[in-house]
Amino acid sequence: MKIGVFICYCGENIGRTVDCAAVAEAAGRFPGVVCSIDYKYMCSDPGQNLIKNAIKEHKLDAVVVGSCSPHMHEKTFRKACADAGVNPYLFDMANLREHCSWVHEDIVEGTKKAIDLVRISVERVKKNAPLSPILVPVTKKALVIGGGISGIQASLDIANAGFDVVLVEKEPSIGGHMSQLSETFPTLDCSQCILTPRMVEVYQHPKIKLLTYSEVENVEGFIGNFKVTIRKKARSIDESKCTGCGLCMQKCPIKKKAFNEFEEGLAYRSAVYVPFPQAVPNIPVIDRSICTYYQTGKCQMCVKVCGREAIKFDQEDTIITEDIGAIVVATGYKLYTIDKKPESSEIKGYGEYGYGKYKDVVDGLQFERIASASGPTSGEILRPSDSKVPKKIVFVQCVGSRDESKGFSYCSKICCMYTAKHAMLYKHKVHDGEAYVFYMDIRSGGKGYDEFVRRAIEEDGVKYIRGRVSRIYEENGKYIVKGEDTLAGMPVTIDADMVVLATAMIAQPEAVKLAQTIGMSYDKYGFYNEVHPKLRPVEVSTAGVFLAGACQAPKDIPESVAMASAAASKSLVLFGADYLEREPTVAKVNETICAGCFYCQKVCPYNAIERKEIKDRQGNIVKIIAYVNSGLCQGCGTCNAVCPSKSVELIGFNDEQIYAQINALG
Amino acid sequence: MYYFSFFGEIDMSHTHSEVNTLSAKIEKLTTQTPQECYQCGKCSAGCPVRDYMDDSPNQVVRYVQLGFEEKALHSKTPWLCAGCLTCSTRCPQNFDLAKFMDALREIAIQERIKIPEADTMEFHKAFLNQIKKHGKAFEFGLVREYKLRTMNLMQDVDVAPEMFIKGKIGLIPHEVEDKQQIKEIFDKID
Amino acid sequence: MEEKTFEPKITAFVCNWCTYTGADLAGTSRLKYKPNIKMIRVPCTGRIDPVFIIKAFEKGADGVLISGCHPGDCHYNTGNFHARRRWVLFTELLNYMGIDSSRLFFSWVSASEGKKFVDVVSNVIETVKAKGPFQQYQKINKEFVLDE
Amino acid sequence: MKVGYYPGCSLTGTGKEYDMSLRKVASLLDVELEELKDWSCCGATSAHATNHLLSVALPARNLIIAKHQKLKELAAPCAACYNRMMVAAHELKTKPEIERQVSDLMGESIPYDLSVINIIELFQKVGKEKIAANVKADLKGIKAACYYGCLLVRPFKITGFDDAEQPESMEELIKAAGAQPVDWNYKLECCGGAHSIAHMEIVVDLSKKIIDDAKLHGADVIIVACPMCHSNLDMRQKAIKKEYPAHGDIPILYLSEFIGLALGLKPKELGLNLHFVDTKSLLEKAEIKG
Amino acid sequence: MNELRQLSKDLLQNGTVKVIIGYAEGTTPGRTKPFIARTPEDTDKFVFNKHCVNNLAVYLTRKEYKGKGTVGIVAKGCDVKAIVQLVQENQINKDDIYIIGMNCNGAAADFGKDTLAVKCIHCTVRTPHLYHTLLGTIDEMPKQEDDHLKMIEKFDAMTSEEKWAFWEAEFEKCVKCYACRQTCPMCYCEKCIADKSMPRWIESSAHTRGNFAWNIIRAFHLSGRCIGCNECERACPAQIPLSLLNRKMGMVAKKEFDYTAGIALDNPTLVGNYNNADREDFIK
Repeated sequence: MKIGVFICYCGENIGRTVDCAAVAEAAGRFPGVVCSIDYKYMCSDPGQNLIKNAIKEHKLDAVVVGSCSPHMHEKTFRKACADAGVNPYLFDMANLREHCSWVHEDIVEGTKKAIDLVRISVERVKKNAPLSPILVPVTKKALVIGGGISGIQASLDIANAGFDVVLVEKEPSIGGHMSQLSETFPTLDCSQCILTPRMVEVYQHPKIKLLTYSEVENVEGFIGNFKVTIRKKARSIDESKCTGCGLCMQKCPIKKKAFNEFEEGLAYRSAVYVPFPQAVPNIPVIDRSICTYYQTGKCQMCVKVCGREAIKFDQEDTIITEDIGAIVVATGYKLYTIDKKPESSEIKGYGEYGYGKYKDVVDGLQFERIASASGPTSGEILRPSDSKVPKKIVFVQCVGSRDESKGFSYCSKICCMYTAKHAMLYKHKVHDGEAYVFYMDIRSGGKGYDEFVRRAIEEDGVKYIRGRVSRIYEENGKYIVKGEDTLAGMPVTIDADMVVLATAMIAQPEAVKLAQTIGMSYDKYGFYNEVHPKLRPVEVSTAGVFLAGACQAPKDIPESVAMASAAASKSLVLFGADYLEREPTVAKVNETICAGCFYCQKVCPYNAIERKEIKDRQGNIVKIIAYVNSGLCQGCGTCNAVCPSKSVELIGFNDEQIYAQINALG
Repeated sequence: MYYFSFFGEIDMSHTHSEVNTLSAKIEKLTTQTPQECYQCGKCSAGCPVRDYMDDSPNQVVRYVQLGFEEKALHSKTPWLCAGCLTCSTRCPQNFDLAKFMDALREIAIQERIKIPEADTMEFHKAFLNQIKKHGKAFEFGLVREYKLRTMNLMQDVDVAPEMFIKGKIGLIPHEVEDKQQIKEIFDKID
Repeated sequence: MEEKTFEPKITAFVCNWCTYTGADLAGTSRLKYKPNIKMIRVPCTGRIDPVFIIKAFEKGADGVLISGCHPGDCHYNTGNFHARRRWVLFTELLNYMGIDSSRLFFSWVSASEGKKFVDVVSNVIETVKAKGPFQQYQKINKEFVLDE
Repeated sequence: MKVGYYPGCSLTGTGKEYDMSLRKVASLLDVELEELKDWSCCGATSAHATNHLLSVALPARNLIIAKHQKLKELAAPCAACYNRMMVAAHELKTKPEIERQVSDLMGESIPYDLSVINIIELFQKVGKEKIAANVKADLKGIKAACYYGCLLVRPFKITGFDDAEQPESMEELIKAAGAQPVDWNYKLECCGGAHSIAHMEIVVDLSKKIIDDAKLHGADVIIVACPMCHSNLDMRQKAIKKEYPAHGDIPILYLSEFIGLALGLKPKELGLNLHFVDTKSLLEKAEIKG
Repeated sequence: MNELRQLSKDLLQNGTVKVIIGYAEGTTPGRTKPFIARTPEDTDKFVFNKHCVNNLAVYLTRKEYKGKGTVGIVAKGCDVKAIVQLVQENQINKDDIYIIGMNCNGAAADFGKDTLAVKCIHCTVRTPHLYHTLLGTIDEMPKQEDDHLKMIEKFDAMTSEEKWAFWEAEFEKCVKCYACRQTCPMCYCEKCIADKSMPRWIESSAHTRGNFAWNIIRAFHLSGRCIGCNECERACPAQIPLSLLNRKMGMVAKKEFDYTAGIALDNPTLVGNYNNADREDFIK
């Protein structure tokens, strides 16, 4: 093997404490080295040409450059080698700057070490093998999980770029939490008015395949090549026939058996139902747990009234599999509830606020419904218990949020804003009413946000009290709210007609399950972890999966939408190429000696190790051995280390290469 | 800032920067740092004796956080704390305020600070004295000693006689046999 | 060789993402340490096999340093956790064999801890220097060379 | 069933009817109460208010006695004693430093396997069914407000008893005794406890609030499980009347007394005559002959 | 013994198993040897007594049986541990074996000796913890001091120089015959790292340095996997006290990770799993 060594002075940087000429001279005498050159700036064009010419002139098979850290210029020199016809992986770099000249003072010592470092690289490169980047094909179809505003935005962006999208939503309709909101801060425009068009656009988009009332069951494969299994739950309605006329719902005799989820339990719904009038798709679902037919086999009222014979009692769940290139996870959030929880649950309730036993102590989303024109009170502010107009209303912020004792130390970020909005809406609708807000800090960063809060205080006369509420209890039909004004330094007791708790945004209960199916990491609260909090905020540790919206952390609508578009564009970047190039430093199994103990599989962080059956001629299994899916392998080499017989080796960092390096030190 | 209004602005020259601050002492006694408190006031909001205190409980913590040690040690609040633990139970930061108050009192006594709530202190003294003497709280002796200490001689004259009649307060103390051990416990700890 | 002139040979196995980068930072911030240490870069501490360490001793290292990402920071999520567990076993084994495991050093040094890297390295060098050459191994090394 | 018994100072004085009634009821429900030999005061509020080490050492002495008597469970009917014992035991378990100091002081180690139980837990061990089975008197018409005070459920992290904010266990027992518990708001509010002597005015105010809320919710009687609460609520009604002439009395019964009535014991046997507030109103409503 | 023969006969007759691995009378009367019964007749040769010390599990991974139909095996508790570990490491399919569990009253340290084998002194599975059929009875087992454990404790107390001196002397005797590897049920690698030449991590020549490397790596590869049958030590012609090493590593696994090898099928392996709380006081 003909090796060329190139020693860089990096101007003074290496030259000062390392005698580069001497190093080059010594390297020239290493076995296998046919040319050894020193030069002022190897990374400069003339420097690179020097390497290229030497390669041609000496017919070099491999190149070692002694200069800066490989994190600095490895790519540069690899390219130079490739340009001159040497495989870029037959190249190694000795770090003479960061690890030598800059950290040592004595030139004699420095030079000695530099020579050693170059020797190590030379010995290593002898064991290097020519490699070429792994090419993996890309399926240009995206899966979007979650049909809230984030999922809708991501789907539309990807679809409008001309790529197929499969949008999976577990509820019967898309729209998510945004569809429940009354008006949105800081502009106070009606939530549904801006959302519904988007929902319809999704429904009608030729590139979007919408799967509602469906859940992702399994995800296999890797970036560009996922295989996704989706369960489409039985609606008991033939979607192709249903016109959404709604007759079945009107005639359904079961009216008060189940709370309406969309109305946050403030109203009932029938056994056959669409979650809300603007639902997309506008096709009902039969709730088998309460439908008389499924209980007793009788009734069938809906069948009788449906002119299209769309009711299908015997309908079953269907399993759909899709080939997917990129996945956008937009599963959103859930609202913390103050109810007492069974021992098993992690979440502690708020006993001091009555564990939710008081009807007129409601949470943020319930108040959104009460304030919403399409809500159970058609927008009139009435308290649930007796439908009276509350003359005195108290809003309590940070319920659950920033409450370590309840298990959530983080700030839910949006409550300050929506509470200000709630108080404002209340004052706009109940002019003679008093509104009090208990807060700890007002966090209203954002365009026009703080102005909004000031408006609530200055123009609408909402009284803000800095302090937490210690207790809420009922006395003579009033709700006694005991708080403290820490600014005035005195206790405050309010006899309210109604209390609204700004409860924390928490992760979806199934968040962890999904994370495990896809292979995402999540924090202790169940929110998904991005790869890098600053520079890679929408990517997760599994390549090809992107995050959008509140499943990553509490977020408001604009943030969620922005993040969704970011996730979409990340997916589009992926779809931009037909093939993915991946570093060839991946593990490889030596099938003849693998004994199939599968310790490698146990330690692999990427489930990249699969099982492969070795059969004899008769076709019966001789042994089962490990097989590395190079698409998934990220090249950590942990498998290599645990393999007792070294039957699996990490290309680029295999035992021979490392042995050579250790040896070179002796 | 509001809670120093009665003597104008906050003058940080009052504060201590050395390691052995009141905050540090309290942390040592309670194994929780007063800095954990984020001043939400939930403790004060729920405090049953809040109305009788001069500073609200969270203000006392604030003094300690900022190093206004004199104010903290001379506040009546710790001495009026009934130790009902409502605050500790509800604190969102899991900060045990009752423990904090205990520590504050303990330090005040150690450092021979003039106790702002003399009566309470006298009661505690009298009570512990009874235990030290008899090993059990001897209510008659307790009341008698307390009255002598505080000179509130007329207190409870209305209920006292009935108590004797009902035999609820005996004139002879119930006593522990092994008084020596009790005495040792006290002596060793003092 | 006498103690005073003795300069220990330290071989280090460091992970590419944290400690190697941390060492780069030590360089860019021009911190100083003694040149006795030579580093071999591996992708992850999970890649490090005890045979590396034994071989390093066989090749005359007086001390070995192993360093990678802090728990939780691993670029490959779990590599360092698996490594850590194996190290517990391995150090116990070495002790039991009478191979002075205090010549074997472990540390977590992140990409931002240039200073810590220097402290760790200097400490390793000083400790081993104080211990003197790894006689036990050098003895069997010598014998081996003679026999071959 | 045999259980260790730590009466505590108050039950030998102001709270003697608590002791009487508990012993009677216990024997009816065949529970054998083995009293600690030569027990001493737990230190109550005063110790922990002024000296942490003392507040652990005093209960420790009794825990050790329990160890000598080979007791596995120790019932402390006084909520304050129960609380101090629980806290002390917890401190000893979790703080080696304290553990060392105290065991040096005592010259022997403190038992770990001993569990301190309050009166509610004691009755729970007997079992609601068993109580219900032995009910003689008909208390159906009686509305009772169960008052837990501060020290039964707090500090919840240590006692881990019932629920920190909405306890129900005493109500369960009252139901078992055949009466109807009322849903009220002050079952956990403090009565001023240790301030009874030094700050009577505080106790008067707090006790009034509690009593008023109980009345507001139609209670005929307030059930307590702590002699301090009892003396504050019972003895101090005199003082309350002085402050607020409109105040009307309401009987305050110990849980053991109330269950005793249900089990058909005579009011005198239970020491109801030792109360400051006359219990007649209650007895008449329950049609129990004095 | 008859019940064993009868059962084995039935199993072979009704085709439950293809072969049964067991013990038969050795050449010297009283001694026993591993014996493979292929026909019902063969089973008359089966014996089981205190000399059945061998761990027959080692045969289960042999080519001639692996994946060639169900194999019956006569197994003491200690052997079952090996079987469990092998199942966990995917070497045998638990449905392909039929375990004839033998209640065990301890095996003799050596032929002619009455002393118990080391593994029996601290045995916790005298009644196998996994079996298809259980035979034999549990009788009183002679009490015997665990001197082996004392040795380990004594050894722990030594200075590293003393330890080194000890092992150096021991390993000098090693002739790299690999009998330890041969008899070890856990050494099933198709190519042992010691036989690899590219790179040669472990010097092949029987020399102290290579011997050290070999024994360290073997002990390391076995830590958390060795089930303590001590076959390696029995097989070692140089009488190197390998049990000292392996048992110690077993104790380490127990102390550090509360782990015991071969105890339960669903027990995650020691290496190949981790716990966030694993010790790291030795990491700076």
